[in-house]
Amino acid sequence: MLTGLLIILPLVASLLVFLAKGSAARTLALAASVAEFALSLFVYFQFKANPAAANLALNCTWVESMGIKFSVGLDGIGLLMVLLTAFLVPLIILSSFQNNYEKLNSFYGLILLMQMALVGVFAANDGFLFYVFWELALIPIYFICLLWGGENRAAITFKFFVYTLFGSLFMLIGLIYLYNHTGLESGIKSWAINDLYAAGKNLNLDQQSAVFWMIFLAFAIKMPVFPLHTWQPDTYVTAPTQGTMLLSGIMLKMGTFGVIKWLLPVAPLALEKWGGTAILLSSIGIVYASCIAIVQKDYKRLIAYSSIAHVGLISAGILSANQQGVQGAVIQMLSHGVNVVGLFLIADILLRHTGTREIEKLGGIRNMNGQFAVLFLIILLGSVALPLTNGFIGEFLLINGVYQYSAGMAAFAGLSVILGAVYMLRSYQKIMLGEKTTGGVEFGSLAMSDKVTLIIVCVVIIAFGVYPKPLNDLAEPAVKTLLSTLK
Amino acid sequence: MKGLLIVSGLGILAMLAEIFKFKKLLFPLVLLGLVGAYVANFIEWDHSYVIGVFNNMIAFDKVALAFSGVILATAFFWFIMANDYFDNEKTIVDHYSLVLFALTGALMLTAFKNMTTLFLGIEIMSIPLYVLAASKKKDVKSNEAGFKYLIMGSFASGFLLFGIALIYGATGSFDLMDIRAKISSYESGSVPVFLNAGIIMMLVAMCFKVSAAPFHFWAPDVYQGSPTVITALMSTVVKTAAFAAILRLFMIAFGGVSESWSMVLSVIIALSLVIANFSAAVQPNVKRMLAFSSISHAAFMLMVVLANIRSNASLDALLYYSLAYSIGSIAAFSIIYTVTKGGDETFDAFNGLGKRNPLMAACMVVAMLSLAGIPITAGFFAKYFVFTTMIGTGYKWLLILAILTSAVGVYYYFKVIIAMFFKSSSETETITVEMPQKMVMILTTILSLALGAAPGFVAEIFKF
Amino acid sequence: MLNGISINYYLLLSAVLFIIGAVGVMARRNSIIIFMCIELMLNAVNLLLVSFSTLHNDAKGQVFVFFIMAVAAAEVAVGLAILSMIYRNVKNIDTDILSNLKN
Amino acid sequence: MLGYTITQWLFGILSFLAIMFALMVVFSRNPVSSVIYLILTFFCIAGHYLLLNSQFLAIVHIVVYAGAIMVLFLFVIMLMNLNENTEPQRTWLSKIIAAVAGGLMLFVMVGSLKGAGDMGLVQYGNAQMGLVKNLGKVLFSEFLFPFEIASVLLLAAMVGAILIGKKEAGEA
Amino acid sequence: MIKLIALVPLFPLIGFLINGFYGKKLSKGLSGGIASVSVLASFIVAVLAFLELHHSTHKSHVVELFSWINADSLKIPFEFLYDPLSAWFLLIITGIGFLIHIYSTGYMHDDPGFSRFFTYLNLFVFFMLLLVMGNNYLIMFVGWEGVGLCSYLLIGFWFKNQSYNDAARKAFVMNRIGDLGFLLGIILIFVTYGSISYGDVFTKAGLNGNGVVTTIALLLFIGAMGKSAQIPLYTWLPDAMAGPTPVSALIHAATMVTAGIYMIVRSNVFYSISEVASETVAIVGVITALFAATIGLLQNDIKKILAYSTVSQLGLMFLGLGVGAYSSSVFHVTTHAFFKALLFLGAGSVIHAMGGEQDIRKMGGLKGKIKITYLTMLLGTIAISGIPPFSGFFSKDEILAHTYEHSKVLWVLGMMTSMLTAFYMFRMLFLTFFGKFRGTHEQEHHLHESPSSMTIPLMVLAVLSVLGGALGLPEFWHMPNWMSEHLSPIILHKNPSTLDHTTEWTLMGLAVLSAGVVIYFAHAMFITNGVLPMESEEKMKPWQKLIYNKYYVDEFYDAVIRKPLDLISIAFYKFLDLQVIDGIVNGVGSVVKGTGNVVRLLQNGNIGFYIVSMVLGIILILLFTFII
Repeated sequence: MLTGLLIILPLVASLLVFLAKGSAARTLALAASVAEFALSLFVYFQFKANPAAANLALNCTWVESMGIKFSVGLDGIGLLMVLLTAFLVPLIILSSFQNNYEKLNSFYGLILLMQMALVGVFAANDGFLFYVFWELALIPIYFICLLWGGENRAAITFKFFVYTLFGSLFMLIGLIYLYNHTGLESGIKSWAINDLYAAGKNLNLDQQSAVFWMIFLAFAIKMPVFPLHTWQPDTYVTAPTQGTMLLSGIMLKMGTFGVIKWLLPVAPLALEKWGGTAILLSSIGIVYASCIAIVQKDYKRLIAYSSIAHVGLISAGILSANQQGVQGAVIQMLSHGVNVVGLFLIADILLRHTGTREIEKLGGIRNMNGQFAVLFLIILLGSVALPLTNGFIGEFLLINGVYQYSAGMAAFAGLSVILGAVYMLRSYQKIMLGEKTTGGVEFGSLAMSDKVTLIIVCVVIIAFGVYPKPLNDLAEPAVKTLLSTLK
Repeated sequence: MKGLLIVSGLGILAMLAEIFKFKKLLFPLVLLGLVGAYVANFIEWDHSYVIGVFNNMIAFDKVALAFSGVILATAFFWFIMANDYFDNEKTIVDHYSLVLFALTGALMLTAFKNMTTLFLGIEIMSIPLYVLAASKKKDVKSNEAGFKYLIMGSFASGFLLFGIALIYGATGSFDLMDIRAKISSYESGSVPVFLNAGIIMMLVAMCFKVSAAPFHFWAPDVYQGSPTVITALMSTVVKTAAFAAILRLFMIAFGGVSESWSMVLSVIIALSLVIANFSAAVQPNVKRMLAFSSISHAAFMLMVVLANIRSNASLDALLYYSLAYSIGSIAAFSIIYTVTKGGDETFDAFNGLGKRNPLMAACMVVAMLSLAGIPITAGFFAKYFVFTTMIGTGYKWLLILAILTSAVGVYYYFKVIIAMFFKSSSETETITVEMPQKMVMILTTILSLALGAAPGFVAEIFKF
Repeated sequence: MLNGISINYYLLLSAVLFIIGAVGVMARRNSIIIFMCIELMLNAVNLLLVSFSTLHNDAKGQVFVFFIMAVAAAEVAVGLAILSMIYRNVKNIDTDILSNLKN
Repeated sequence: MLGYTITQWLFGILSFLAIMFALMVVFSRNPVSSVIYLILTFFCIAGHYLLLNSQFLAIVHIVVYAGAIMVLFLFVIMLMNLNENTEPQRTWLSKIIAAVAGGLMLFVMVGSLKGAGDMGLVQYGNAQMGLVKNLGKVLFSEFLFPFEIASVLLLAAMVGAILIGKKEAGEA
Repeated sequence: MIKLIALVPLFPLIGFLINGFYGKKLSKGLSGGIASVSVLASFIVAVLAFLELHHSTHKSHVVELFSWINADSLKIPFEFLYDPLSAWFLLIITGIGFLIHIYSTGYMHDDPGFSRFFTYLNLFVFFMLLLVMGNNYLIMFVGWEGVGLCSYLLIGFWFKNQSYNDAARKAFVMNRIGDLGFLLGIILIFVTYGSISYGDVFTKAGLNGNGVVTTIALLLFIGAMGKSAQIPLYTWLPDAMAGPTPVSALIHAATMVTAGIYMIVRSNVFYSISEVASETVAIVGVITALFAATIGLLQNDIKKILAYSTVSQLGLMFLGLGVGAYSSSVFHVTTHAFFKALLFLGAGSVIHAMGGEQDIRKMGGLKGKIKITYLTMLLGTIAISGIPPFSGFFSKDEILAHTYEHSKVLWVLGMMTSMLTAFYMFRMLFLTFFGKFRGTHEQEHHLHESPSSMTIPLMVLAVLSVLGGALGLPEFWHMPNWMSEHLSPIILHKNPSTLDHTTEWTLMGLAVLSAGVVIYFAHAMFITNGVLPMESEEKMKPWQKLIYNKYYVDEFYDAVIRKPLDLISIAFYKFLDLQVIDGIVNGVGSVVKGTGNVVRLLQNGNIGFYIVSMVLGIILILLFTFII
């Protein structure tokens, strides 16, 4: 029930926002998203008090004849993802206060629509519903990028759209294939997630492998995993900052979340056979992207590549399919979501205050605004996974998980620890430190909304770095049950 | 049956309007008649004859009624959309009656039980369309379209007839049931070769009617040359009817010997998918683009025929697909019709439509999404059904090809969207839409969303 | 009592006529000739039908021929009307001229 | 004679002529002569009909085609006075292509139609079958519906022709 | 007090927060005061706790704060371990830390970033305490990287100077390399023993055979290399002198760099099990010691000299660890903390006096001008050169003695190192304080003794480095070696010296003798003959050039690692990513368009052609269905 509310609320809100005029839309959107966050918190406490009692699930028939149900519900992982979404969207909206876009109402309406779809993806317990939300999430972001994006956006966003759609069509085939194998004894086919799990387990190795790759393709493109990543940097750079935040902060998690909930349990045999390959790809992606990030000129692009590296580690951890790996992945998904939003906001602030994101052109900003420098530094440390920042918990667990799969792979993936430090510090030094003031431009002080956003991000980074227990308490049992289904 | 009679009656009524001077009333009368026909369908639904009437010449069983329902619904919208195409005092009556006669033919194609009725149905549907395609008399393009359609159409019917003749030779009958019985009575091996030859030739002819490659060449030219509304009619009503016919023909008559034609069909589908999508991707002209897209949709529907013709699932799939596709196209064409009144039919005609008329742009977006098959529009479920029917069969390669090409398909549908929202146009004044078109746009848009939201009903339709 | 002729010869004959018609359609540029060739094809079919109907000793085949004739007549009427209209517009009925719709 | 029966002789001759004239239709430069040749072809075909004991059909055939349709053609040709060899010819290449295509088609058709032998011979036994009485029975009992609906077809054709033919407002 | 041991890191944290948030608004005195007091407070707590521990029989106490990471079998509580080792390090860190805070209030007085400096300093102390107090490897790792961060911040304290920033970044990245090894080690420990808390691990250590233990030990040692600047990861430390001198004293001499030693002592179990590992440690240690010492010979930057001597001393400590003399190494850590901190602070005071000049070629004859500094530094130098009864003598001698009984070769190398040490240290001393002044005039006028806030810590440290030896008097003197007794609870395989007294005496004698000779030689060279370091490289002999340029190691790394990395990255980006992979993706698109444009041409509008192609289609179909 509550989950249903979580999905409905943004939908209704978005419709209202579409109707609203001018900056009223902005405030309305902020209010709605905050309300959503409050609701999600309420759900969280319900869940915490007693997972069983909390009435989260919602089951209504949608297409009886095809066994499609509108069934949503939350386990620990899903709840975490929903919390992330509900937490980030207000920040994202807040972060947009300084950009003066046209057609505010459609902008925020689309963002809220997106939120609806995202929550749906994280909550869906019905394969078909999952796919529908999955595709649904694509459309608002496409328009956000198309309408408010940077130069050459038409081609780039289109590439992004087709690329992802292409992948998800294969996922659809995979899911339908599973669906066709459901209800062997009962004779009644169904899209219910558990039935799909069961169907998947009954397949032989070859069938499972086929399903595995078809579904993994979609997720791999979404994340993205090397070598399917080339749409990502361009899209991130071209999209409006808020779009980038949505893409990298939340949408990217759809892929990883999908692997956890919709791939691991359906193809255990295939995972044993092909998991290594997938992990290898992910690990290659880590080092590859990190290396590329070192030589980036545009700071936003640098972050984009670093995000590829991070997500590579996450997917490697998930595919190693052990408690530490998967749980680490979940934690890291949250941390990465928060940090990357912070980083992109910083990129946006740089652009707004100095008119450029070119690392070479910037410099000496520390002299002009120490506060900004400190906040920047904290977020940066979070993303290089310094202990006592949220980034570290996840990264440690992840490398731990990968290590249990293969020590060599872990060592290889671990290189990101070093390379991450290299490119992050290098860029920080070039942008913030040194004597040179940015082309004589006075950087000035931060706008209130930016400041608030950054501070919130920093607080979260440190708070969950020091005391990640709440997250772990949610993730641990959920992951454990999930992995137990693999056996 | 009553539906058929009512529609043909309407055609004649339209001609009487010339004499008794009630042309003004014609429009409402026709709509009323269509509704009446629809109602008649519903009445017949429960006690629908499975065995045909007139010595089993024609039988309005559930399948027939369902498809004729689709056709009538589409026609209903079409008339509203095309109402100002019938403004010319001198020709209004002829246009009405011709369209109605074409409809009659279409309805026959959903219900025939005999080669004779099949043949007559096709011709009754086609001949008025030849004329209508050419009905912009001063416009050479329109003339050419009509001419091409005529020549190639009759050439194709030549093959159709040859096929019929061969089958008659092999089975000694024109009745689908008899043919089926006769075919099944042959023990394998002793089947006269020219039976298969006949089947193939009929297949070819029907593929021509639904414009599947390599028999698709007429479609783009004719679609482009004809008046937009007529193009709409062709790409919706005619296609649906043709598919109903194929379904019927191959389900009833040749279902038994599918191995003799499935291979050919798979090749034809593959060709259509590739050629259609690839050439659509580079079309500057919207109508031509939609022509190619209709070819690719035809390929999708043929996949159902290929997958498993005898099952309910494929009936559902085909029915739903034709419904979704017709509604999508009607929406698209009604918008194109309004936008291209200026004459420019390239994508640039849509530039800045997002600003100039947001409502219309929104409807177009939905229509395009539906044609591209993106959730939760009707088009998505249409594709979904096709996939479900295909996935069990041995034609995995075809499935993969379909996915790849439909990814290409997204490209040209989104070209429209990009043009509407991304490109800015020279003129900025808002485009005004007449009430009827606006109604059609909104209704069809809502419908394609609604169908997408509740696709369950189709499975409920056929339970026998 | 005359002895009959194998159906294969009729098949062959009508096939040949049919194909001659088809070749005509392909080879000529004059729309009217093309039309006539189509008529020729239809007649080939008629011949085939009649021979089959005699073979099966069953009148349906011949009846079907009537319908084909009717259709043929109708097509010709419409076709020639369109042609004359085109002629009025472009003073020509050469198919190669009538190829503005392309690509 | 030469071991062939009259029928076979007739069949042979008629077929030969039919094909000859058909070819002439295709190859003759002058449209008018094409028309004439086509009419001759139709006569041959009518002959075949007679041979096949479908006398009525043969008559109707002559009346409809030779009498109506071809006259119509002739009319139009005169109207456009294409009565000379002005028709621009296709390039040899395309002609050859057409010929080759035709040849291939013949080949495949024959290939696909072979093995019909077991259908037996065409027996000219029943002389009644092709009579009006007989056909009428079949036409008005079994084929009643198509017969009726054919009227719609003709009506449509008529209306169409009129629509195309009639002068628009403001037309000279 | 032990129950409240958590207070020790808490105070600096509070200091850090206050300074961090309000530092700008506070007056310099106040913010400096808060910082120092916070460290003093934790020092006092540490002392009290130490006494308590000393008298209690129960030697190790665990204080759990909260459960930190929980992932199924992996349970990592956030808890502190208070046992002799950590207790001792607490004392060093807080004690020296306090002194250096005091010193800094004077040294940094005129710096605009005054409060920022103390913020970092407090943060550092906090992390350092975390490092030594954690009860499991991950908390050690937290402190480990934390101090790395602080060192980054403090080296780059004067952030306007990009070369300083480069040094800072270099330090951080090099540490990261080590940290990766450390991290993998920790994970391997978890995978092997199912826990990373010291107690559980050490009790199970022997069970899983030597192979894995060796791996673990080596991985951990990689971490130590990074942090404690051993070959091959030592080059960051000399560059780290870019930071303010107190930083060099506290972080890069006394505390942080000894974290590696702490870690290995903490995990002495592994090393005493695995021969290979301990051998590696010993060898790396001694090589580093000698290598750095040689470089020290020809350096002219007073801080660089000290830096290299630090590296070499650390090498010596690792040698000690390698040969199993854990307590001796800790002992040396302690004494080294005293005299090296002293020396750095002294150097700082010299630099302060010289107005920022660091090149000893510009100094000379200062002993008259800045007496206290001179005297204290003299004591420090004697201590480090190993002249009895100064502290350095005892600790170094202990290590060398153990080395001797372990392997003669290593011992010889060790001896050479200590001789070299004595030489370059006295070289520095002589060149700085003796002879005549070689600086500019205004520098000469400007010369003055540092304020008491700086001199007092110097004096305290001087006293400590003189008397520090008392902590570990040799056994064979039949005096209590307090240090080894104190640490005995945590050292699992002790190896008491088995040498007979005569050998002990001879070794000791040799050490003293050699030191004496070297010092005399140095005196003869720099005082009597007044040799001065050469101004330019041209006149140097090749070997001098080689040493003077630190064996070109930095250049080597640059050529072998940094440049290739950049090149590879550019290749990846420019070629692989943009050309190949993205090229393929876009290629698909253009292929579609290309094919489309070709296919389009079929639609040439000519009926004849259409019909032909239709017919051809039919022909093919019939052909494939019936003929073939």
